[in-house]
Amino acid sequence: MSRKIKVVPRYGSNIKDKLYLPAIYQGMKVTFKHLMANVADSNAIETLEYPEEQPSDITQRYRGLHRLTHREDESIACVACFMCATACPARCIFIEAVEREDGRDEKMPKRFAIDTLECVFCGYCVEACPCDAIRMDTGIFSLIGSSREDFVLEKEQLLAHKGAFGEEKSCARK
Amino acid sequence: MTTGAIVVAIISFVLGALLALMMIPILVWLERRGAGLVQDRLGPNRTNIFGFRLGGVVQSFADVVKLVLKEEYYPSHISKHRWLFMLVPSITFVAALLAFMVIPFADNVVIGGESLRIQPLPVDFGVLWFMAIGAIGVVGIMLGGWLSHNKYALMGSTRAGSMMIGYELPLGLAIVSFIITYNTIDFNAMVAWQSGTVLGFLPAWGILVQPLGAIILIVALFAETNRNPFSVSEGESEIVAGYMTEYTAMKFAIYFMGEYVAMNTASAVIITMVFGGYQLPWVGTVDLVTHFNAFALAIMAVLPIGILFFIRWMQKNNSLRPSVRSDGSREYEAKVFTYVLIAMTLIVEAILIYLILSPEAFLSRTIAVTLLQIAIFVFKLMLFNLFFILVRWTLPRFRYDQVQHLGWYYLLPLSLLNLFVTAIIVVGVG
Amino acid sequence: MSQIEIVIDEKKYAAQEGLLLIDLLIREGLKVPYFCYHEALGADGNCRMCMVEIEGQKRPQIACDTNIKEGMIVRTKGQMIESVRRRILELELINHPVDCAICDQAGECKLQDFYMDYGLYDSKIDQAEKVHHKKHIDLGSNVMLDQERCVLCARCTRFTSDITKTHELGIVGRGDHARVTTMPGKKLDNPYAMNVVDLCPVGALTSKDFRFAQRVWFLTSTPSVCHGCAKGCNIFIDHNKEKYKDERIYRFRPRPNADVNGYFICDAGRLSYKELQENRQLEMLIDGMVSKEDEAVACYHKLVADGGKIVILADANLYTEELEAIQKYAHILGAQLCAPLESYRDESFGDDWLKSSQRAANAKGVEKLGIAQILSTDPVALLINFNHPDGSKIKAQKSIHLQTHQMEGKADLVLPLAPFSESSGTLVNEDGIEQFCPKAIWRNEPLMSAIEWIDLLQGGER
Amino acid sequence: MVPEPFFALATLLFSLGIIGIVSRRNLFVVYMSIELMLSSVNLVLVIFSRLRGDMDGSVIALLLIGVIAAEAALFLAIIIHLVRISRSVDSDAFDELKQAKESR
Amino acid sequence: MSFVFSEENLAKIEALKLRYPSPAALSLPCLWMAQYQDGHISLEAIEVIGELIGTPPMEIYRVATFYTMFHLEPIGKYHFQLCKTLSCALCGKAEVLEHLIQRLGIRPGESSDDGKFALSQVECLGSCGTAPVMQMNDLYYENLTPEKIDAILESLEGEHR
Amino acid sequence: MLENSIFLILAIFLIGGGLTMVWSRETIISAFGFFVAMLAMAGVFALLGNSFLFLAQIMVSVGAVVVLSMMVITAINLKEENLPDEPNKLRWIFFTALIVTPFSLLMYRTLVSVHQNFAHTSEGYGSLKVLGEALFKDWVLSFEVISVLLLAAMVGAVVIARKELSDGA
Amino acid sequence: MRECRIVSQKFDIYQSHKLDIAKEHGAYSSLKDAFALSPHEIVEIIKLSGLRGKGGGGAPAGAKWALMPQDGAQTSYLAVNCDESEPGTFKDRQIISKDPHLLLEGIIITCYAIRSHSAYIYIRGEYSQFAKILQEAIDEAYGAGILGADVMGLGYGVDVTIHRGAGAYICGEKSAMLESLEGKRGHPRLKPKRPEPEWYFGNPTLVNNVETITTVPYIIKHGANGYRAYGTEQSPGTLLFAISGHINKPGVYEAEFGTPMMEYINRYGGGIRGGKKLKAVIPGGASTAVLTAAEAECAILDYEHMRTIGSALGTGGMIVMDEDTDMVEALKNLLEFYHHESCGQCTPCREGTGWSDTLLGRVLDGKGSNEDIDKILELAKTMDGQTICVFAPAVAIVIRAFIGKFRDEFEARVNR
Repeated sequence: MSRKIKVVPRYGSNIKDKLYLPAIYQGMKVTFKHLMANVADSNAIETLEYPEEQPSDITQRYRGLHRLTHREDESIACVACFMCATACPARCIFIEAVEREDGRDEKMPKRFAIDTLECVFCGYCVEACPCDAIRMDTGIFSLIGSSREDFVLEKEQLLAHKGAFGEEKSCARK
Repeated sequence: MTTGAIVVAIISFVLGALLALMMIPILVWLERRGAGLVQDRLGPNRTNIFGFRLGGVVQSFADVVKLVLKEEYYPSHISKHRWLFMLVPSITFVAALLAFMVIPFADNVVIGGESLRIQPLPVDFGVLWFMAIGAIGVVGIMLGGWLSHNKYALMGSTRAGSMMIGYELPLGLAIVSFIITYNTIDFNAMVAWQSGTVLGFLPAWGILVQPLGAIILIVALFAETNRNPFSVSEGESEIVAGYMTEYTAMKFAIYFMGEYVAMNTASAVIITMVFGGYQLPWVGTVDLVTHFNAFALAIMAVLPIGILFFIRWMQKNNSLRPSVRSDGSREYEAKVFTYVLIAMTLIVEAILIYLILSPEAFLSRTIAVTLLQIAIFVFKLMLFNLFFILVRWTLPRFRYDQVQHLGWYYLLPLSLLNLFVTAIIVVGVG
Repeated sequence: MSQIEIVIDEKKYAAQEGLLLIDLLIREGLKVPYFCYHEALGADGNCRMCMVEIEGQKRPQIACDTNIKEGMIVRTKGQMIESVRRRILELELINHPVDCAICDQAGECKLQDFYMDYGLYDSKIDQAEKVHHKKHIDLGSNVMLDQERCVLCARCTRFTSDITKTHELGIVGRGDHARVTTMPGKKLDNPYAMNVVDLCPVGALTSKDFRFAQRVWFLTSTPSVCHGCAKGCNIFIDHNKEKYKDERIYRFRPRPNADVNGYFICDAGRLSYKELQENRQLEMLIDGMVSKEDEAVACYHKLVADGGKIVILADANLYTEELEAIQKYAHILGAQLCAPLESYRDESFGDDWLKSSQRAANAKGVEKLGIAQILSTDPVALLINFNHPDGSKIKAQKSIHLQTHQMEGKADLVLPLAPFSESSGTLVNEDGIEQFCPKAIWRNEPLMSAIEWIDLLQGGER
Repeated sequence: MVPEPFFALATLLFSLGIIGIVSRRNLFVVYMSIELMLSSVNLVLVIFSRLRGDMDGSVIALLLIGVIAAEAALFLAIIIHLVRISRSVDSDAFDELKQAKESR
Repeated sequence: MSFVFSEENLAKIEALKLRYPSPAALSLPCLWMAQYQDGHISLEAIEVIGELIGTPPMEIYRVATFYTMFHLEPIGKYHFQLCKTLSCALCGKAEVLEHLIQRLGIRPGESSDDGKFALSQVECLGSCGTAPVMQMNDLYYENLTPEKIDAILESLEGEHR
Repeated sequence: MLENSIFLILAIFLIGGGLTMVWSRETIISAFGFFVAMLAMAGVFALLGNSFLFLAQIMVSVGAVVVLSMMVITAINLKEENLPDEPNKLRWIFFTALIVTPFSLLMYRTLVSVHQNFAHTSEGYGSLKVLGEALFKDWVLSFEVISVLLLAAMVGAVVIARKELSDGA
Repeated sequence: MRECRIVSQKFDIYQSHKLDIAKEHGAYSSLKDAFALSPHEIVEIIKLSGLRGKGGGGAPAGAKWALMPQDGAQTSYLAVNCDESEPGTFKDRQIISKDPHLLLEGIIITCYAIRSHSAYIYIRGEYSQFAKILQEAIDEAYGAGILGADVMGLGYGVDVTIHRGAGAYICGEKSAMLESLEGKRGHPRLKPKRPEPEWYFGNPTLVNNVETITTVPYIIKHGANGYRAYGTEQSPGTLLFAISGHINKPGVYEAEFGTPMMEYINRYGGGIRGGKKLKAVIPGGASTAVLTAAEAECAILDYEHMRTIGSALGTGGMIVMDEDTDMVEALKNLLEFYHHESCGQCTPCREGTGWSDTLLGRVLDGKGSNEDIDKILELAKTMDGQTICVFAPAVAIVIRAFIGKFRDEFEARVNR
């Protein structure tokens, strides 16, 4: 590891650095270079023409829209432990727990809703989940709705989301 | 006063108001588009009216509509002096606007033996006016920051105040040295002084005559307008948005516009004082008028070529990438603009031909020269505004202590030195 | 017993000779882990967690079985003692299912706390190797049992055998197959049964009523006094305000107070928070129609201006301060004030421990203030009833009801009254002990207490 | 030009300044009142300069503006110093040289 | 089905009550009697015992579950309890166990379908000198060999017949 | 006519600003009143045809004095609770006004009589050039004295307001 | 090594449990001598004799007796511990089945000495057929007026009651036994901080092993010095040593303290079965540390010496293991025993026995690792000295001895 440390020289000790002007000149040069090149041919800019062009390079670590995972038997993996709601800095996860009747566990969420308008997509909920029940690997980065209520994703919607990178089933609890 | 004088006064006033106010949306657009292009992005380019995007300028108008229609919102803790809270942004705005009003856009026109100033406020103490009125702007910022009852706003206003005090001195001293050099406090006379040459071949622009003074002037004006790299009074990274933190909607917009007007004013002052104002280098107003035909021919030759290049550039760039499916509106817009540009070029050519062919039309020529000078002024203004913008997207923001350090430790002594040297030279040379 | 000095962790402490060391440690706030010890139940010595080092003793000793002696030098910290605690804790968790995620105790669980304090080792056992018992057994009386989570501290069984003497719970089996249970076919059935939930240091016994309702770390505890009867048991109101919602009470917990209730409360009192939140009167009603505050005040003034004999009924559950205010108010109006206590008596409710047959929380306060207790039967012109349950028994031409909950019967003006959890004041319990209850619940749209209503109705500002 | 309204205005401003100095205890207000009085004097000077038609009055006014600036610098420095001492801008708070009363 | 102590046992209990400072001490003797009377200890028996000696039934139940020799469920008539502790294990318990399993057709811890036999492995029977050893109900069979097992089973079957 | 109305407006602003300044409890509002008054005063100078004084007034009184005061107010962060407690402010103002009124009348009379008693002599008022000449010819000593005064004030201000190094600043 | 028959004098006599036959051989002959002495004197004699408790601990019996209140203000009791469940030990069974009257004689003297009128014999549940023999002997004694309100007309009443346990090893622990005797679960009690008698329903109670009590008549008859004639200075007298396992003649043989172990094994036990080599000996019931063959060679059977070699004499029940024995399985067998028998009251024992069993099971199944072995040792550390009774420390001793002395075998299991 030690070899990877890059020592950055300290600037600002000699007169040239103190004058700032050469540095400003260099900076302006870069600025102008980009400006001129882009003015000359704005289509060469690699910015995505977003609605027409869709991003194709979303990685597994990209924090997209949330989803709730399933167990092997297609039942919900979440046990309503509230860890995500506790970890959530935006307090946008709303859970109501209820007794689980199928004998796989004791507890499950009756309601599990995420207010995506409040969500800051920090991924703490994913980190906090002891059951691997919530993930942000859907690759969905835009959510459109016509009212505030549309952005509150309920349990059924979250369960319906598919992971964008395979590995559908939750592995933590059987 | 003659009718001509009144007409000229009204026209120049309207022109000043237009230049100051219409520049705001354009500058906002320029800022965003410029930032985008500098940063390899596109910037605003989608908003349109019937498919006309004007390269994204329409976005600015949409912004204006948005800001005007936004809900007037007051933080609940601002209960006592709400009227003042609402009022103070306009102090900043009006001060900047008034300061702009003494800038000459063209040389005096002589109509009916009367020399008329093409200056919204036809006064002969433009520099002093600018200094006096320009200093008022900060009062609005400080009051606004205080009345916000917010620690960030307070810090922002304190910073604005102390920075204004810190940079007003070098600015004043630099201006004084220019006053000594030009021997006048009239902007118009200053521009006239700069139409000559120094050392025989260089245009006698302030930047060449008084390079140190010019740099101090430019730096101090950057600081006065709170533009990057001196934007410590709103420094988002430390104090949220400084004095504007609690301002919303139109109240915010007035501050915002005030900033752009101030920038525009600063650009105009810099141009007028050190970049020859509305003058073309080497070519004085008299030269223009006397050798009008030659210039007209030159313009007639250059303009179509320039327009042709522009049209080609526009057609190329006013389109989406081939990989993206387009609805054709951009191509349509380019086509329309092509026709408009060609038509305009033709009109200009026709007018020039008429002017060349009718030797008696002295007045028309004078007006044409004035228009040319206005065009040159606007062109320079835009260039300098662009410079302001590019500086913002190039340089990082100074730390607050660095700003103060620069002002007091470097600029003030340097400006004093400059004043001293200037005085010696002026007195010595005569 | 004489006062002596002992040294704990190189600091001197004064204590009575013969006091249990663990009592001293708890009193002085020194960190000592324990499961089986409880102030109300005494030492059992089975959890072996409260190990301390005592100078002169070769091995660490349990603090709950050590009496303080003069000159004792005790250490509760240090590597040795912490390693002992850690190793024993590891054993406590060997057969524990570690299902904190679904355990209601999580957050107030001793196992979790001690794991964070002393444990922090990696688990070396997997679920398959653990001894499995039954999970979620309904013990009755709102108590759920999970035998796997149990650490066999025997607090619950000692509670039923020593305190309630009902002997429902017991540890059966031997070795690591030992487990808490009731007799087959029998249920936990006594009016104090839910105290075992508080007693249980882990998640083995949980309340069915509170089950999965809320995680405890979201709850805020406010000290208060139970209004179930005149006993005045000290409680904690555990409440939480969820985002966008009104604040809600999730449970009552007993608050130790040696003078009143010791460590426990009865189940009826514990569950009384439900009634507190149901059927609430939240709107102002004029002739049954929802109305605004200024209309209600105007209506009040009209009703009072009509004249005639006014009777004010005051609820004996109101705080003393409120009763005083009502007394003054009655004096100003020239009205007859009464607060019949007989209406609250319920002989079937009381017992000789923590339940009193007088079910009005501030009955003693009413007596102290000298408020008349006779229910007038003469017809009157106007009745102003401050939440008294027998308001409808008075024959009145017009009536104003200030009530916390929706009631039967018609009234010309109904004003919502803040219940005890939403206002603050003093209660006098049946033994004459005055106890202050702070305001616990802050609604989004606060209701007014009797004092505030009286202020407003007399022309004050809200 | 009719000078009386100007005189009245100057007098009024001067009086206002006196009122401010006497009746207020806020050091800032006191200071600004002083400035106001100086300005009103300026006004009178300018009026007379105008009436006389020469620039002497104006020059004095100009010099007076310089005095105002000097005064501002000093006064504000003193205020800063006082505030730093006692965290107050109450002129009554700075009575340390006053003969002490028994109760103090 | 309710449980009643036989007259004889009741008399015994009354006699024993005199011997102990408190009747509570009688829980073990009473449980033994109940087990001998019924073959196992039913919950009713526990209730009856509790009433008899003035102890809460729960306490009796706890006692009954603590001691391994009390059977709360019905168990085979002939209960083979093979010692599995060290001495017996050293002296050939495994062989005997194999043989028993084979002969009875049940695993340790099970009862045969006809309710006649039950087999279990128990911890030290305190007869290590004569290992391997087995207890059949109250009787000890010592120095076991597969042949001896055969003999025992035959005699039992004969008795049964 | 136009001049009169302008004078009226300016006078209203002047008096209003002054009153606000004297009246307001909050220092920053006082400062705002002062700002308005100073601007209006500059306007009056302009009305009197003295353009340089107009600019100098704005530059110094507004650009320097007002800004500096506000700067100090914000820098020491003067809060509501630091303001002096003035329970009898209105009474004080009223009584002072009562006392000052005769003096003001006297002053006004004096000014008017002085005005009537001296002669209107030379012309050449108003232009910057004349002002400059007067300043640097007749009044050059005063000018220099004032500049020395300014310098002294500057040094003094720095000395007074400087934080002691031992304060740990 | 001489023949000594203090307790086992009548063992070889046919039907010695019958009263008349016992009487023929001198049963109850010491009673008169005893009742001639004052209780205090008897206690002094026992103290002098240096009689040590023979239930495994080896504590001086006299000191324990002396703790009993002598003023007679409180009812006191005698509890005879016959809950003989220690693997490898089967001596009490011999006494109650072959010479119950000697036990009863001892009980009467002891009761007299501690001023008790009631004695309980807590006998383990499995010994029902021996309990029956004992009961018959008691009935006979009652019939003959030896027990009851007036013992042999000597003016002192003693009642003896048999109390059957029901299969709980822990009830051999004296406080657990008393709990069981009180009709509760056999949970050991918290130990008092200073020496005091045990309490039975709040009454002072003497708890002694069967063999200890049985020795008493001999001491009364022959005096303290008569008893001290046997054994060593520190450990006077004899002990019923039991021997089992891979031995030719397993059984119970009385020998005096100080006998070399190998001599005992070879002479009484008849040597290792099948002529194999000795591998290990558990010297005194399963709860003592196992000895390797080398240690056994030089081991001498008395309390002090056994302690010096890191083991204990315990109950004297030796288990002999020959060279073919798998020590891992032997330890597993013992851990299963302890796992099964832990009462489950306090944590280290309840969970520690179970988990060490589980871990060793892993090792035995070949799924274990060296870490598991270390973990078992760590568990031993946890169990040692942190519990209410000595059950868990005993497990710790066993684990440490087995793994410490035969670690290579355990590691071979892991690595196989």
